[in-house]
This record gives sequence, structure tokens and C-alpha cells, in this order.
Amino acid sequence: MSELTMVQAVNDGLKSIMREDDSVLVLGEDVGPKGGVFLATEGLTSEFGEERCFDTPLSEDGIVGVGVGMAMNGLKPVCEIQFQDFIFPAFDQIVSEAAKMRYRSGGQYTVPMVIRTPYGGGIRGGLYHSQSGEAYFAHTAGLKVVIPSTPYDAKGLLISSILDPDPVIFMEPKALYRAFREEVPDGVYTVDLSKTREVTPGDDAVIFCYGAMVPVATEAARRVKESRNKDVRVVDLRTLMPLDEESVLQAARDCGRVVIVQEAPRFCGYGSEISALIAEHAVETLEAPIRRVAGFDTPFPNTLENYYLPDARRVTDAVEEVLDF
Amino acid sequence: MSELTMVQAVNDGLKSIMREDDSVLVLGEDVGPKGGVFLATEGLTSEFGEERCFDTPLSEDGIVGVGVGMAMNGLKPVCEIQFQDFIFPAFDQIVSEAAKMRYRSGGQYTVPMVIRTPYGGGIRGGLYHSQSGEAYFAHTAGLKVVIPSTPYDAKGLLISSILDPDPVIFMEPKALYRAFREEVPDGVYTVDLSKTREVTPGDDAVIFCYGAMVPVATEAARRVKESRNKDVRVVDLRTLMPLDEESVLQAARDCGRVVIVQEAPRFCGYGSEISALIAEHAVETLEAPIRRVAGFDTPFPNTLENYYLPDARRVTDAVEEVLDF
Amino acid sequence: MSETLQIIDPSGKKVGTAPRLKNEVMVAMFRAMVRTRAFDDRCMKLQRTGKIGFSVPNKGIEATSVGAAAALDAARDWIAPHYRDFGIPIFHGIPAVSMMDNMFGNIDDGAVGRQMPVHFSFRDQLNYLSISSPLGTQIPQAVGVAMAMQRRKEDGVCLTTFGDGSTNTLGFHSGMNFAGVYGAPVVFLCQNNGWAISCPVEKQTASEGFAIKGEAYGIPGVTVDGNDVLAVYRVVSEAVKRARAGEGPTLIEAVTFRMGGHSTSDDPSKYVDAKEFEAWEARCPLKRFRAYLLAEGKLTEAEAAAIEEEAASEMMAAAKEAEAKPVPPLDSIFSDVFADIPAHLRVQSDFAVGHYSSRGEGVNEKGEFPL
Amino acid sequence: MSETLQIIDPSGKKVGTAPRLKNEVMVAMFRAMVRTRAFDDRCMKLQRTGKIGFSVPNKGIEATSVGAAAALDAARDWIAPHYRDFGIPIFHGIPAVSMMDNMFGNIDDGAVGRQMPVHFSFRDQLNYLSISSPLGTQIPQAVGVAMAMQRRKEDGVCLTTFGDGSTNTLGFHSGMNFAGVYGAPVVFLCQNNGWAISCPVEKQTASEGFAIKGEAYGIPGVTVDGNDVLAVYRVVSEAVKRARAGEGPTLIEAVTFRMGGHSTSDDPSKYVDAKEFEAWEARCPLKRFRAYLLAEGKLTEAEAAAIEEEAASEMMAAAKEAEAKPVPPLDSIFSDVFADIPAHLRVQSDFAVGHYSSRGEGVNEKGEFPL
Ligand SMILES: Cc1ncc(C[n+]2csc(CCOP(=O)(O)OP(=O)(O)O)c2C)c(N)n1
Ligand SMILES: Cc1ncc(C[n+]2csc(CCOP(=O)(O)OP(=O)(O)O)c2C)c(N)n1
Ligand SMILES: [Mg+2]
Ligand SMILES: [Mg+2]
Repeated sequence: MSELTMVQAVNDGLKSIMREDDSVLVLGEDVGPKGGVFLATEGLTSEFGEERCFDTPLSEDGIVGVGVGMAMNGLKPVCEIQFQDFIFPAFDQIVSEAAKMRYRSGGQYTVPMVIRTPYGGGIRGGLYHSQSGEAYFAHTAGLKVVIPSTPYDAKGLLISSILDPDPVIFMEPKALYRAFREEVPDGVYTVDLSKTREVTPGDDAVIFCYGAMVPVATEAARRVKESRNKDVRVVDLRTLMPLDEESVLQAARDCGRVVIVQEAPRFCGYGSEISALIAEHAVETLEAPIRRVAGFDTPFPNTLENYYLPDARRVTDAVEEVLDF
Repeated sequence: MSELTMVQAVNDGLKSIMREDDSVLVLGEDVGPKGGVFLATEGLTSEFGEERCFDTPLSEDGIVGVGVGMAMNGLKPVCEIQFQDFIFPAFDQIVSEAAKMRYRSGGQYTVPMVIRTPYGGGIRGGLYHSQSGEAYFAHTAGLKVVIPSTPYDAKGLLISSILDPDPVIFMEPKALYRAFREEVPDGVYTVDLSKTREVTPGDDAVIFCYGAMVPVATEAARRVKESRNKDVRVVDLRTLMPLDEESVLQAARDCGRVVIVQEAPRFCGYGSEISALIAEHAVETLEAPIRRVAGFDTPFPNTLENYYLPDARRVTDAVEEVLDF
Repeated sequence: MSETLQIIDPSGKKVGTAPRLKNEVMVAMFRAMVRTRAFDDRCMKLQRTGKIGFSVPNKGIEATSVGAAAALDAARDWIAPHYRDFGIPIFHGIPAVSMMDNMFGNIDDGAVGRQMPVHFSFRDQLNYLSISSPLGTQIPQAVGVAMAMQRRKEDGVCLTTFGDGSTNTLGFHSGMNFAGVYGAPVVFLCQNNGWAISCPVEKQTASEGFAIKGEAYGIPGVTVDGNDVLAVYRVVSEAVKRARAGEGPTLIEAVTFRMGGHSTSDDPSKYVDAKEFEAWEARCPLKRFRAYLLAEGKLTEAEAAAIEEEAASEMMAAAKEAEAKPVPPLDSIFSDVFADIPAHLRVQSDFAVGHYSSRGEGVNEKGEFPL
Repeated sequence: MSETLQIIDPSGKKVGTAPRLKNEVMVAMFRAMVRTRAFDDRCMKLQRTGKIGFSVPNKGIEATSVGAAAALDAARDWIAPHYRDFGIPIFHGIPAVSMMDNMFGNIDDGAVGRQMPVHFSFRDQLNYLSISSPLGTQIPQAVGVAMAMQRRKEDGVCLTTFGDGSTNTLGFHSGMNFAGVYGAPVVFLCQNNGWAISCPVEKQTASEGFAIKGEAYGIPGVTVDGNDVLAVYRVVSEAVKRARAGEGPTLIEAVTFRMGGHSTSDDPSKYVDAKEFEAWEARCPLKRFRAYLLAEGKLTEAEAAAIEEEAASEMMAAAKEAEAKPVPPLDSIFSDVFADIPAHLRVQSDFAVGHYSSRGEGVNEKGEFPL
């Protein structure tokens, strides 16, 4: 057990599994001696050697394409894309290849690969160091999409993702990398994919969220308890695809009032699917409109980033709205 | 006036605007002497010369990247991507560049460009000649997304898109390219973007759809009139972004029962946004769950494509369900 | 432009030093070329008669495919193939019916009827990666496959094939560069068949041929007569030898010609001059190798004729057999998306099976593939 | 590897034929280099004192940027820039305060505070495209800009600059190939500064330098001492001349060194040997050109010193002025997504303005940029 930040937990997760499984290796830009721009891969090259953690040329298409090939031939590559904003040159390898390989080969070839990438706002990164693209991947059949919100989950979900037989897009909320510390077990442990986590109990309303919006939603729930004396359940989705749809619907039925929070732009965002699921399968239990609190439908600004990102106040207002409806 | 198929109307639209506006030019793979694999650009090189309609090397990134540069320097490029399935190598130029150029330069540089691409099923194209990726683009702030469903709209919307000051992803439902003919005016005319089209009137239920699903939905409405004697309104969204949200909400309020149809996989698809909009702004007027009829959450199959694609029967069942709720 | 290696000239005369090959191997190569042509002919007929939806003419590429295939050891080597390469699985003993299963997309198709025809994938007899429609994606994958063997200190090699047009894809640029940097045991084989659908090579790139593109990645480039099966065999064997010895990748340009349309949906008369076809017909890889084998006394006219007849009837029989097989089951739409079928796909699968077995009416007619 | 053109050696001695340049032009080039260094120094100080969030050290690149800039005609030429290129706008008379506006992301920033620092874009005085973080995307755009001029029979040229690492992006591959095929009037200038963040060039590619990569696209490649402003001026001028004359594109590799971290968030001591910095300090582009100008009698010590002092105080004043300006208005989040603000953004804008003007509490603290 040790007290780790999320980025330390990611680093510990990589080391722990690499010690037990020789087939796991890490590749990406600056992941070697520098240890990655956020230090998530610090110490890997010195411990495991260049063969198992190495810097690549500046080509996301190459990182993922080579990773797909390695995965088809017995390795478990963990590709790092330095910022999620820079994943698009690899979009073809991800969407056309990694996602469809098992399907198009009738299971003859499979891609047990993880693509780790920091996403989201909070570091004054402007248009290209702040984006949240989870909806692109969740809409692509054949990909799993995982987003942790705590150090404990980050390590356990990452190891589960590495051991998973299918490609996983593992998105790390960079705003939480060093936001707080938490007790994290030593060595290998897993956290099941496709299970949501109840952060706070309650049945007056439910907030669905993930990643960096989890602490924001939790703070909002606390404020609503104060302002309205209502118990708001906060659900951390954790695995966006395959989503545990039943637990989402159950929470909506239990509470009858729903707010969904995401950093990404609202339109066609991941939250739209959560809303649509409820409107299709639990609409009769709703006591209020389903409110979405999301990034605005614009590119991500820089100077005004904190007016773009949903915060506890915006979420609190939305929850009070559905409660007062 | 002449009776044209949709692909002929696209061809006529390109010729008509190119005759009036020298700054319009066409580039893409096989768009020259061959006239494009669907013949949408037939005769352009012979009428306008290689300077204004030319074959490019096999690089979607190059087609779009060069198009962005031309658009920033006074031209109005119309890029053809041979199949929407092959647009992903250009995803970075589309999402990172074309979509964000005006924003990140404070309007100093703009990208009046159209990317035409055939999408959707119906030709036994299997995994990679059948996809419907509209949600990827509609979620990307800075892009307009247009999908016609008739020859008349195809020509008018294409010309409006070419004259639009911002980048437009113009997705052509290949299943409708030669499905039927319609009277199409000669020369230049426009159909406004961001306006939905009421295909059939009715206020017992509404079906929201676009592209190749419009005739499917229309046939379903006809069947429901027979089976239930109910009047089902069919709304062709036509411009997916910027969407005329008000007219969507009004139709939902008028009818109280909603079905959304798309070929694309259900999860995080475009239809999810339509459902979420209604659940957020018109939920109190709903008399039934919002049903989505969509492609399954799998890659696109080949032999069994007709069991994957929504058809009139699947849509009819869904409409009857919401009517009987 | 590095000059082009040729061992047998178009008339079948030996003009270079032939690689040392056992007679039975040379005959096996000839047989594979003949069977490749026969498989191609059969598929064209099946498409014309509407029994399959699509095929990709392989006429003209037989020497390049078979010469390269013969240089590989199926037991340890891997192939990341282009779609225009029937000769590779055929040489390595993939049964014609397994390939026909894919052309028909039936229940025994390795792709379970999910892919279009000519999108093969094989695993048991041959490490032959699943063919993808998006071009060039197999190239960095080949490098990854090779780097995995490199890390395990195996001496396997990965051959990747692609067309001239495909050299402009992302995958060519990233795959070649990674292979150069890591010295991966990969052989890059560019089939320069003159065209990318309707785009001629001179509109595809301004470089002096394709072998020279290796310079940009520190990878040696070689040009070979792609219609000369022995020349192709030799350059690929040498590249494989280098790769096995840990001496790194090689880029090979095989100069050949697409003796037909891009696909069954394409009409080349719109853009290819008929004279070009005539000129290249005279360089036919089969006639050439046949003449050589007869001249060298490796094969008699009667034996050659027998091989040709067998091949034709073999492919007809294979087509009949594949055609008779049922389509994949409806629930195959939902398997292989993930290793396990998640809850939401289970629901969709149950719906589909229930819906389509209960509904009275059938499903729409199928469309036609334009390219 | 084509040998490297040098005109002034590190000591300032003339070792090649200098281009014919008026004195005032050479002095203007020197002044631009000095101001570039001063702008860079000031930005580093602003970042260290927490007044701006981020900067990209330009120390060492001054000769490459200014030498290239001086070869262009701002009236007709275009620039598709790399982010490490302060010298280009500075040489062409963009006011330092306009650049500082971007470093602070204030209301006068050309990017309206939407981009990170060092992401300039200028239009009125200079066709200087908006800098993008995603690498290499400017390269095919430069080709499109050039092809537009080609079609209008204008004689303008587009210069695009990028780093050594950026040669592995999609954009380099597609842009170079299109330029070769269409003979577009583009000058490709690769700043080989030895590193891509922590990745040294030998891990970036196995090719013999970067100029040779032109071979893959039929584009001539030239290598030049990137710390020799006159040599850079000459090769870029020649490339511009060729392009104007319709003779097509050129790839230039400028060999230089990144005299610091990748950015203010990077610590190079982790991966760059201190000796390398010493070795390159001895080849400092400013010292070199200064010594040359003094030796040639184009400039006196006193004049040089005056230029250096002016530059320092100019940049301090520019920073003060930019710092004093307000941030962009809240509703600037919603403009420039499209030419007109669509209904849904109007709604979001009204909400934001209402919400943030009414709410009592402020907004969260800002985070820190790691790279
Ligand atoms: C990324 C991508 N873009 C476009 C296409 C459409 N397409 C299919 S084959 C082809 C031409 C390929 O030419 P080449 O690489 O020379 O192979 P050949 O067909 O000549 O064997 C094109 C453009 C595709 N399959 N993938
Ligand atoms: C597509 C993409 N991938 C990764 C990054 C992150 N990144 C920013 S700068 C940089 C290194 C660039 O090296 P080089 O092209 O040599 O330019 P230099 O910084 O040396 O001037 C990287 C990897 C990016 N900006 N874009
Ligand atoms: Mg070809
Ligand atoms: Mg560099």
C-alpha cells in the first residue's frame, strides 16, 4: 500500500504488470528516458530496457499500426498518445483496423492492445491539449473505452485493460493526474471493466459522470445536500464501452431525476447516449427533463478555459433545476 | 428542368456552379477521366480542364490538406473522398484543421471547402464500403454536416454547401444514387442549410431521419396509416449540423410520440442527440418512450447486410410500438 | 532509378543467372501461377454470371505473387498482404475452396461473410493477415509483427505487399520509417502495376520509380521485373535472407502491369490505351515461365497442358462446392465484435433473431458494387 | 548526404561566396536576429515569473528563421509556419506587441486567446498562416496555398517550415508528394535542430539526413548550415527563384541545434549531454553574424551594441503593454466557430454570459502546462 497520485498509480500499474507479464511493452513519443511528458512512464526504460519501453518516431499512425501488428503476434502493447488531441493521425488504424480485426478475420487475428492517452482540460492547453474525444471511440464498434477518476481505479482499470483480449482506449483525465493522493495496493490487482461505481448514495436525483467531472459532480452533490437537503447519487461510469446499461437505467429509475456531466462538447457527445438510453427504456419513471451539463459546442478555448469547463456551480444549478421541476 | 437521379443531380450541381464560379474546383481520386467511381464527376475534366477537376495521388490527408490550403487562398475546393470509409486518413486535417481554422485565427483564415463522400449501405460493400460516420463529424465543432435524400435537395444543398463560408461534410447516400429520378431545375439554385423538410404530414407520431432512411421511414408511415389509420409525420433533417433544433422540438411536441431512424450503429449515434434534445427540452410532452431504429452496434457485415440495415418493417414495428404504448 | 533485374526475358530465354531451385520447386511455382490464373478466371466468370458480387483481376501479377511466396517459409514467416495477391495463399497450399468460401461469403468463409470478396485471412496453415480495404494499413502492422519476432529472437520475417498507389498512404510512410529505425525483419514488396484504379503512376508520384523511396527511410531499394518469377524469387529471397540475418528491411519494386480493370466494376478502356495491354500481353508471366521450363527441359508440353487442365477443373469444382454452402447464421452479425458478447449485443442479437425469424416478409434486394 | 553549404564559419570568417545584399538589408537581418533572441529571452522570463503559461525557446534557430524570412517578398509570398520560428514575423515587421498579445492571450491576440502562446497568425501585413499544435498539418496546406497561386498564374511562393520530427507526420508525406506531382511553388524548410522533444534524430529516422527525403518525391534536396544566416538566405532565395520560375518545389534541411529545452515545461538535462550545448554555443548564429558584419565593416561595435540594447527594451515594453490589456470577452468563446453564430451557440452564449455575470463565486484556478 502507498499513497499515490493518479499519474503515479498509472506508472505503478505499468510497472506491476510488466514485472509479471513479459509480453507487455510500452511505446510512444518520449516515453523512454524522459518518462513521458506527464512522467507516467518514468523509470520503465531503466527497469525493463529499451526492448520493453521505447521512444518512437513522431508518428501516431506508426505507434498504433505497429502496436496492432505486435498485438496480432503475441505481445500486449501499451501505446501512449502524448495528448488525446494528437490521436487523429492514428484514427484510421484505430477505427478501421484495431476495432475491426477480430470481426473481419472471424477471430483468427485479435488486438489485445491498450492506447493510453491524457485527455480533457485544466492545464491551459488551449484548442489542442484539452479535448475530450470519448464519443468518437464509444461510437466505434469493436473498441472498449475506459476512463478512471481515482488513483485506485486508474491502476486497477489499466491492468484490466492490458489483460483484456480486445483493444481498449484508456483515457486519463490529466486534470486529476496530481489532483489528490489515495491508498493504492502494491503489485497487480484488477478493477472489472463494464461496472459503474456509486460515488455517493442517494435517490432524489442522479448525476452520471466520468473522469475529471467526477469530483465536480461530487462537490455539486454535497452543495445540493446543503441547499436542498436532498440526497444526490453520483455514478462514475468508468467503462464507457461496453457500458453497464442496466445499472444506468436502474439508477435513473431509482432517482427519477437525471443530470449528465461531461467536459466534451454537448452535441452528439457521450452524455447524449446516456440520455437517449433513459428516454428509450426508462422514460416513464422520469419526473423531470434530463439535463446535460457539458462543454460548449465550440473548440476548446485557452484564456477562458475555466468559463468553458463545467464546474461545481454549473452542475449544482442543473441538479437544483431538476429537483425543483 | 430534367428528370435526374441523385448522382446525376450531384453532377449537374457541380457543373452548374463551376460554370458560374471560377473559384470552384474538384479534386480527388479518380474524379478526372474516369469521372469518379460513381460517375458523380463525369465530364468535369473535359468541360473545365485538368486545372479545375483533377485526379490526386492516393492520399486522403493530401486531398483535404491541400484543399484546406486552397480554401485559405481564395478557391472553393470540392474534395471527393471515394467512400466515407476512407475518410479517416484525413480525419486530422478535417477535425484539427478545417474545423478549427476560423476559430483559432480569429477569422483571419477561413476554409470554404466541401468534402463530398458517398456513405451508407445497400451495395454489398461490407465493412469498408458501407459505413455511416455522420456522428463523428456532427460532434466536431466547426464542421457543417449535410445529407440529402432527394435529387432536388442533393443539387440545391450541394450548391449551398459550396457557397457556404465554412467547411461542409456533404454525405451522399449511395443507396439512393440511382434509386429514383426527380425533376431538377437547370442551372444554379440553392436549398437553405439548417432547415428540416417535412416529407409527410401527421401528428400522431413523428419519425426523424435523413439520407437513405428517408424512403424507408416514408414507407413505414404509409404502412402505419394502413395498419393503424394513424398519421405519421416524417421529418428529413437534411442538415445535421447546425441542426434546426427548434423545428425538431416542435415536431416532437406536436406529435408526442417519436421514432428516430439511422443506418449507423445505435450507440453514440446521431439519433442519440435527437433523443437527448427532446428528453431535455420537450420530455413533458412525450406520451411514449423515444424509440431508435438503428444499425446494430457492430461493424458492417456483407452477406447479411440486409439484416443489419433498418428497413420499412423494422421502422413500422417501432412506430406501432410507440403508438400502442 | 536502380536498373531492373531480369533472369528470363519475355520470350522465355535465360538472360541472367537463375537461382538454384529443385525441379519440383520450379514446377510447383509454375503450377501455382497456373492455378492463380485459373482461380482469377473462375472468379471473373462467377461475377459476370452474377454468382458473386465482386472480384479483383489478378491477371498479370502471378509471377510477382508466386515468386515472393516461394521465397517464404510458411512455418515461421508472416504475410501482411495487398488484396491483389491470389498467388500467395495458392502457392502455400490454401485450398481453393477456402478462398472460394470468401468469394461467396458463406458460412465457412474465414471472414464469416463479413468482408467483401478477395478479403481473405488465414491462420492455421499460414500466417496470412486479414486483408483490409483501407489501403496501406497492413504496412506498419507488418513492422509490428516483425518487431514481435525480433523481440522473441525468432528468425521469422514478415513480407508485406502493396500497390504503387499505396505508397502514398500513411501506412507506407510510418511503416517504412519504423522499420528503418528498428531494423525490423520486413520485406516491403511494392507491386508497381502501372495504375491505381484510373491514376497512372506518373500522376501518383514524381519520384523516379518506387525503389528509390527507400532512401527516405535508410532502406535499400531494389527493382525487379515483376513478370519474371525467377527474378522476383531471387530478390525476395535475398531480402528475406538479409532480414533473417538481422540486417534489416528491404524495399522491392516489382514492375508489372494490371492486365484488366481495377475490379469487376471498372472499365479500363476509359483510361488505359489498348496498345498498353498488347505490349504487356507479350510479357505475360505465365507464357514466359512456361517457355523457359520447356526450353530447359524441366517440363514437357504434355505435363504443362495437364497442369493447366487440372487447374481449370479444380477451380470450377471449388466454386461449385463453395456456392452450395449456406450463408453464415444471423447471429454471426453479433459475434467477434469482442471476445465475449457484451449485454447490449446480446439484446440486439436476440432481437434480430426473433424479428427476422418471425416476420413474414423477406429483406430488400442487394445493391451492386461500383468499384 | 549532400554536403552542407556554409558561407560564414563559426568564427565569423567568410568561407564561401556571400550573396549580394545591400548593407541595410544585412543590418536588418542582424537586427531581426537580435530582436528574435530578445523576444525569446523576454518570454522565458515572463514564463518563469508566472506571467505567461508557456513558451518555446527559439535560441539557436535565429539564423534559419531570419535567413529564410529575408528571402521572401511579404507582398506576394505566403508562410505556413512551424511554431519555433519567431524570426519570420519579427523580420517582416510584425510589431512585438502583436506577438506578445498572443503570449498573453489577451483581447488583441490574433487568436483571441483561444490558442496557447506561440500560436500566432497574421494576415494584414503578412500571409502568415495560423500556427497549429498538431504537427505537419501546415505542410499540405502550404501546397494548397501554392497551387491556388499557380492556378491564378501569380508568381507568389509558399514557404513552409517544420522540424526534423515533423518529417514523420502524415502531412510531410502527402504535402511533399502532391508538390512533386503538381510542381507547386513551395519551399519546404526542415529545421533539423537535433531533437523532437527528447527523441534524437537518429531515433527519428534511419535516412542519411533529411534533404535526401526529397528523392522519394522527385524533389531536389539541399543541406545548409542553419546557424549561418547568409547561407540560409542563399539556399532559400535560390529555391524561391526556382519556384517563382515554375520550376517546382525544393526541400531544404537547415542543420542547427535546439539551445534549450523543448519548451518551458521541459528539462533537457535529462536527455541532452551538456557537452552538446557547449559545442553548439560555439556555433552561435548571432555571434557569428555579428563578428562577420564587424569584420566586413558593415557595422561598428557601437551600432551593434545599440541594436542589442534597443531590442531588449523594446521587448520589455511590448510585454508590459500586452500584459496590461484585458482578456477577451466571454462571448468570444462562441464567435468564429462559423461565419454566423447559429441558434444553438446563441443560446449557449446567452447562458454563459448570464450565468457568469450573475454567479457570486469565481472560477477554478488554472492548471500548469507540462510540455
Ligand atoms: C485509404 C483508401 N483510399 C481509397 C481507397 C479506394 N481504392 C481502392 S483500390 C485503390 C487503388 C489502389 O491502387 P494500388 O495501391 O496501386 O493497388 P492496385 O489496385 O493497383 O493493385 C483505391 C484508390 C481505399 N481502398 N483506401
Ligand atoms: C501530431 C502530433 N503529435 C505529437 C505532438 C506533441 N509534440 C509537440 S512538439 C513535438 C516534437 C516536435 O519535434 P520537431 O518536429 O523536430 O520540432 P522541434 O520541436 O524540434 O522544433 C511533439 C512530439 C504534436 N504536437 N502533434
Ligand atoms: Mg497499382
Ligand atoms: Mg526538432
